[in-house]
Amino acid sequence: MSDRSAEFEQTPVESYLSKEVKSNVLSKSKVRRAKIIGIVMLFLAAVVMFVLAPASQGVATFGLSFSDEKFQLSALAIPSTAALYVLAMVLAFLGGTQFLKGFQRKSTLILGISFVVFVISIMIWATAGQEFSLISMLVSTIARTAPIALGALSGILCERSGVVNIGIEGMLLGGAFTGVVMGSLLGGWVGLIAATITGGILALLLAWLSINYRVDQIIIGVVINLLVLGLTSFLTAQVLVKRPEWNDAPIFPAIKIPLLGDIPIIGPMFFDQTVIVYAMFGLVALTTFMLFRSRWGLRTRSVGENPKAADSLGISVAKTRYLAVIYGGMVGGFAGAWFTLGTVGRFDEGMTGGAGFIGLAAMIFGGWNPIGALGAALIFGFSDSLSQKLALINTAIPTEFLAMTPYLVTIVVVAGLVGRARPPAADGVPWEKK
Amino acid sequence: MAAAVIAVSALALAGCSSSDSTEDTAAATATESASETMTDEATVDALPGAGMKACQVTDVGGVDDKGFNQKAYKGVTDAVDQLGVEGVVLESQAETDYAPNIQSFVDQGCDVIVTVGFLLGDGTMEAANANPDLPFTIVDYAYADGDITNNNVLGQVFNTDEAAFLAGYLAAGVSKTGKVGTFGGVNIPPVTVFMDGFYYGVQKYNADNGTSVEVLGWDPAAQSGLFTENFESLDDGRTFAQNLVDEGADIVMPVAGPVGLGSAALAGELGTDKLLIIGVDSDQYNSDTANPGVYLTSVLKEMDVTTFNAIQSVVDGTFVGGVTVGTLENGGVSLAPFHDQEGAVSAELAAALETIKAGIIDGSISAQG
Amino acid sequence: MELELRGITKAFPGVLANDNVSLTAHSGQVLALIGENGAGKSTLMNILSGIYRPDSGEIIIDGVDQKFHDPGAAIKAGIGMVHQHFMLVDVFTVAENVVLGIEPTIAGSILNTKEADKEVREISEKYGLAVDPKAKIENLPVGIQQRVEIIKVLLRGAKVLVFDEPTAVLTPQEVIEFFGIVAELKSRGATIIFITHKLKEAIAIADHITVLRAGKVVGHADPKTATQEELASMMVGRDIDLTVKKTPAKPGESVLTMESVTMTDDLGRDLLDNINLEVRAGEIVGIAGIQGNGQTELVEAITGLLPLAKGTIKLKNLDITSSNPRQIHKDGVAHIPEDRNHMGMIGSFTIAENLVLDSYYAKPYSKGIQMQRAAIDETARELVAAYDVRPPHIENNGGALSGGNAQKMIVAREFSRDVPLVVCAQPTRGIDVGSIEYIHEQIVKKRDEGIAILVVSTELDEIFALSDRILVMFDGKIVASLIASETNPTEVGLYMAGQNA
Amino acid sequence: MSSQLDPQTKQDLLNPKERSFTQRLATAADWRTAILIPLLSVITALLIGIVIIVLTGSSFGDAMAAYGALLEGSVGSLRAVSETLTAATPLMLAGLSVALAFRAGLFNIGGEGQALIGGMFAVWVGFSITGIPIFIHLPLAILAGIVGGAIWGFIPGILKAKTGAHEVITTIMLNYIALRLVDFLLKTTMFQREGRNDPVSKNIESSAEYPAFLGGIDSALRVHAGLFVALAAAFLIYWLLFRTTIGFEFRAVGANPSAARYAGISVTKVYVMVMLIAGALAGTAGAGQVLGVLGRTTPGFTADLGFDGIAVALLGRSNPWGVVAAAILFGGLRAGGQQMQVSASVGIDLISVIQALIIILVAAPALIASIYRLKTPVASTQISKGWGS
Repeated sequence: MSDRSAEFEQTPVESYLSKEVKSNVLSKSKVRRAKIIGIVMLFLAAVVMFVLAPASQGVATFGLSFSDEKFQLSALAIPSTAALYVLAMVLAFLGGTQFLKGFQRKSTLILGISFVVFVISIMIWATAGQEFSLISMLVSTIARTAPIALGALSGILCERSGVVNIGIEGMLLGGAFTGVVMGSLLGGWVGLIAATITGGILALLLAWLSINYRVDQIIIGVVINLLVLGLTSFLTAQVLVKRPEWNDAPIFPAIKIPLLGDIPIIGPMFFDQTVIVYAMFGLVALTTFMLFRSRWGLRTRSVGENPKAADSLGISVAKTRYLAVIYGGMVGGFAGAWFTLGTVGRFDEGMTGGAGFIGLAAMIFGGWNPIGALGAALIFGFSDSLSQKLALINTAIPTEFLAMTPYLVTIVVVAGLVGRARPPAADGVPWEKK
Repeated sequence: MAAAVIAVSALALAGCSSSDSTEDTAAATATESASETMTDEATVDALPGAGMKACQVTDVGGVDDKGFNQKAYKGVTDAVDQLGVEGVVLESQAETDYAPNIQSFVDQGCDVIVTVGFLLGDGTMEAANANPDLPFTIVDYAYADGDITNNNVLGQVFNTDEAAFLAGYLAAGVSKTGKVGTFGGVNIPPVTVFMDGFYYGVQKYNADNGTSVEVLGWDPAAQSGLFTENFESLDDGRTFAQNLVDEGADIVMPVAGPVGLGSAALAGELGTDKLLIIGVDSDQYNSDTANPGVYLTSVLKEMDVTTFNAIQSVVDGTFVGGVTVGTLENGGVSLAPFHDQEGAVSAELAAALETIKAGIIDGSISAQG
Repeated sequence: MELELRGITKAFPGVLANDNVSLTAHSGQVLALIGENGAGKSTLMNILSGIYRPDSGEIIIDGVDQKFHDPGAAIKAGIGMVHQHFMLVDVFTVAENVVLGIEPTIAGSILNTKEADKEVREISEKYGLAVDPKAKIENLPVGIQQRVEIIKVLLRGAKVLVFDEPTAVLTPQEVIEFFGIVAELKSRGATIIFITHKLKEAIAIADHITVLRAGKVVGHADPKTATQEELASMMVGRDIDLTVKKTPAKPGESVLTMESVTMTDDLGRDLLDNINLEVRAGEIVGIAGIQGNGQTELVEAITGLLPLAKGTIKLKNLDITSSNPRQIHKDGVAHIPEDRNHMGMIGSFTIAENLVLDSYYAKPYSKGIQMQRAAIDETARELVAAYDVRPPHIENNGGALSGGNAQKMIVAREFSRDVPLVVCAQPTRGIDVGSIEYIHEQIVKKRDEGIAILVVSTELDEIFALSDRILVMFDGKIVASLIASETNPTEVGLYMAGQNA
Repeated sequence: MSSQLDPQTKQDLLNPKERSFTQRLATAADWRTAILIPLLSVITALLIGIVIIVLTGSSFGDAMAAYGALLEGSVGSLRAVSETLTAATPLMLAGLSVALAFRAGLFNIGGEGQALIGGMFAVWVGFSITGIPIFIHLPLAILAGIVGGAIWGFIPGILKAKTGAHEVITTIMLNYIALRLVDFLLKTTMFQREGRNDPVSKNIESSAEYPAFLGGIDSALRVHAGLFVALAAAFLIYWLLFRTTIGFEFRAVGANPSAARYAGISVTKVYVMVMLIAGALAGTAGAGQVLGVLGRTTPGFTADLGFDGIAVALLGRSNPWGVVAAAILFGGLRAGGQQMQVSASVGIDLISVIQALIIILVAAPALIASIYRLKTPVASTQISKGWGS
């Protein structure tokens, strides 16, 4: 049994399998997976119990309100050692149950919960005897989430129509660049529109080459990234350096929504943000609705799943893909504006720093679903913010390792937590019509 | 068709960049395009450096890094203006470029070669030893005895912590929240030396005044603190500053090149009653045209002056290798004026700063804690 | 509605797919269009449905010349196509698939799901095509999926319905049901074009038969008078014998034994449920069944591609239950996989490489890790000649072969090995009559050499042509074990539908 | 997928023409795809480069001067050729790494991290062992680079095999992790140079250096023996891919994983092996930079080598010899770009733009064919796969 089942469970589910088999992974491997998950959870419990708990003393204090808020919540003070032992027990209980009996279909959820418990343990351990502002971390999580979620959304729109977009990074950078130049010259709103258009133009390049010339979509994505990085660096050196006034755009300020903005915790997180962050939430909701409830969405998804079927019903595959890709590109360009107009008002070479790739990961992690991608982006935003806070309170972990957190989280999540997401069936397949 | 579309997107990216290329020489950054010759034809014969060539190799940060490359380059351009030398710069794209870039300057017959940063330490040493009669000067680097056979390299190092010490003292005195913060680009000595000085300056203020102002973001004992791990992401500059503000800091010193501009942008938005920024390297009141008002002061590291002096000594024929150390005493490092924030600094505090400065210069106060 | 095609010509690089084709179909009648694979039937229908544009020729509907620039135009003109491979989006619901392209909306853009469900229900009630509008396609059996396709075209007001090989995936009982649907459509005045290579069905259902060969119309026949043999020779261009000549089997020792073999999916459902079977040397055992009843899993269990939950599989006396595919291959199982293009060959590899696809690592094709080109090419040349693969250029890509020749290449590879057991899954699916004839002969020849052969086919004709014994699979179980000479298609068909279980 | 199209059509749809380089060269019609299209792509990209230079405010004369410098800096002198080859050497290896993975249907974006780790391994062996002769020390240091890269390639390979985690995501993340790890390691006593606080590693022993084989002519000729290692690697990968059972398995998995499984090939084992070898190649590239050019490591010393490798692999159409040619071209652009910076007022970032344009055009031969009115029917390259495989 061993030899064969080992081979099987490692192999991605292949398309040749008949439909009935497609969704099935055999139970033996499931059992083994359940055991492994159980062991992982028990390991986490052991870390908390034997490493973190003994090493902590004092009270960990987490601030829940900014000083200027209307309604103040008192800070959360947690006796670290006791709390850690309790959390270790919880982990051990969950892990033991998982190992012995398994949570079946809920085991992924339980594993997720275990990770959350573990992260909380780390936070308590690191903060023992000190304090930091939890609310600040949460607000920063939302801010850091925005470009990642928007980048992921850009990818989702393209890929739901069957066009792989790994040029998100380039679209972000391009949007950031034109956003700041036009923003400097003509004002923030014009900059925002220019950024959006830039993303659209880059997407047009992706659509044009992949649809009309059937160029490998991944190649075009790589090229868009290279091209935009090169062009923006070149133009920064050749033009912006000489004209610093072109690189000095107004910033969109945070707009506090009356009443809602005063709610403790929720208020500062969701109702005191810039227009770009609000737009991010709006676009996620809108895109979800459009994709799954509108005629446009049905057609776009049909083109991404089975372009032949769509074509046979008179839906133009090329036109549908063009539209979706350009819309996706515009979202990417808009997201790029966040880097300049949303935060600092100026451009610097390579300033997006890989956010597009993290967005790509969020897209896959979120199962090509806007809400899922937003959730994934929140995890990245959170791990990023958390690592910053931990660096600030001087944990024993070197900053380089703290800075790795988002990347490690991505790998763990993509490899372990979610299993395989199912991409649109025709994603990346060039459409050819005779 | 392809060309057309690509050109369109190129245009879009170029924004409004027209072919109008009149140089805005008044711009504070004063950076000309790479390798442009800056000899002023009219005065060429009048100045002592006419016919001589000063050449700079940057590290991977490039000449517009808003940090030491740019500052050193200002020394070169000053030499062009004041001494009449020809100034050339080469930007390095990768580690592998240093040696050939230096070599191509050697081949071009440069009279003095300026290199910048520890990354160029090895390359400069090799070139200097291969060309023992050619003067070199390297910013932010000093060689050990015996490294340079013919003593033809002038290392420029700076006791930045002395000026940062003053900045820390000042910040502690100005802070209303009793918390000040700092963060760095990467945890390396040219960065952390600022943070060290800043930290000890705050401690000094506490000792002198019986206060307990806290420093967030750097712990000199553990040599650990808050780092963006890059010198590019302006957004990090903003987020990190926000983070420090949320923890109660009202003055932040970012030591991360252009990343600090992100912090300044935040200060511009929050208002100077919430956040003041301390600039580094240059007087950022002058160079950050977007938010000049948010700078309490800047920790100046006069690499342009030392670089200019080195070039001048070559022009004069008085060049000597070795190490020049920029200190408060010789003006190599200093604290910039308070500019718009003059009002935030009380007369007593300003006076105390002068005393401290004198103390550092005469050695009675150590910037090393 | 009267449909007339006049002088339709369509060329692809290197192939004249349709050469001056003309035909006529009448309202309330069934026109059967028969021809071998590659005769140009599908090209013609793709032209009719607006997917391809003809190089020349006219499409005339009720006397009006039509030009279809896209499928939408054909649909508007009242032509509805039920493709052989369903044009359905697997992850969509029935209703979503049906209304795709003509979605009922609220405010012009928001899907009106209720309305869509209602439309589907109305059509399905009117024509007796029961389906659940909310079911997801990927969870439906093929017979129902076909109904969805029919509903799709009916909802679009199709007057001309084109069925491309509609019975290929259906059970005999489903075929009867399907014929009922066709009769219903006919009675409502629909014009029906029925593309098939199953002569029996054409004779049974059509009012008129048109025969295509090599892109041309080569004849017409009246189903009331025509015989299968006549049609077949018209189709192939020569006289052919539809029966496979074979002598009674002389079964020897037991070669393959499966005992209580069970395979489950992750939800614990049985894909294979307690399978017991035996194949002996020198006999052909046919596995009949509708696609998706466990045949794929059975074959992949034997060949080691899927793991078992329990049970044992033995090759002679060797337990191969937990061996990997490579080991089983070495132990002596040859396997013609059911899906040629996805599994049996690699299109971008040369014919020579494809001919050693599963034995490249063995002597004489490699020494150590170094492959031996000369030896491979030599074997390839021999096999190409011996199995009549055309064109016989071994350096060409396998993907450049026609379906029949590609299948011959695969047969050549698997039959050239000296093994005790051959597993043939759908050995002649989608290939031309000439190749079918040839491959059937080869299979019988192998049997006569004393090899044990397991044939899995959804084509009852093929099962009866080849098998000495017939096992019927339904829902992962073997529901009947019959002697071929003592049963008949009707009986087997009932088992296939699970009726006698 | 396979509806009843005519056989020819169906085959065309299902199986994009793909044959080996030698086979392609063998037929006259394919000469255009192999030589003419890339050539025209390069020319077109350079022409667009002129447009960009002029658009950003320089004169046409400046643009011409820049291209003159580009040519001079890449092939204008022995030194220029040496610089071109020095830059091409790591690109060959990084390109081979990506190309090999492409052949097996994997997209290795992780060359950067693999090169970083390989370089760190190599530098450690290079400085920590002393007093052994070059013919032992150098191979040992190269081997260390191979091992380091292989480890960093193994991680995404095993993750893909065991969990199905897509290699595009994991390799990108491992790049970032490697960068941070190098930052960290360079401050540990194990690596950091004695007596300095800068994040610079110790210098390697001269016995671990790739000999600069033209150093006798002029000490500034940096081209080093790593070039031969890269060429040998190209040969080895060519041999591996097209002459061995291992390569057969790699290509089978890349072209059709289902058929590969049917043929008894362990797809998961292939994934792991491919990533292992790809990592080793990238590791060799990083090691080569350390042993041949830098003599030490610093933060991010690989300078986007892994990403340039993707470009090189695409341009070289994933064929080992194509990769060598593409690497030399890009090496020339890089060396010439330096010269362009020295003697013309055009920023070196333009080179990246031109590189990107070349890849687009090479990948879209139909575009080039339509621009230049070529009659050859050309299929677009479909090297990589979507997320589905």
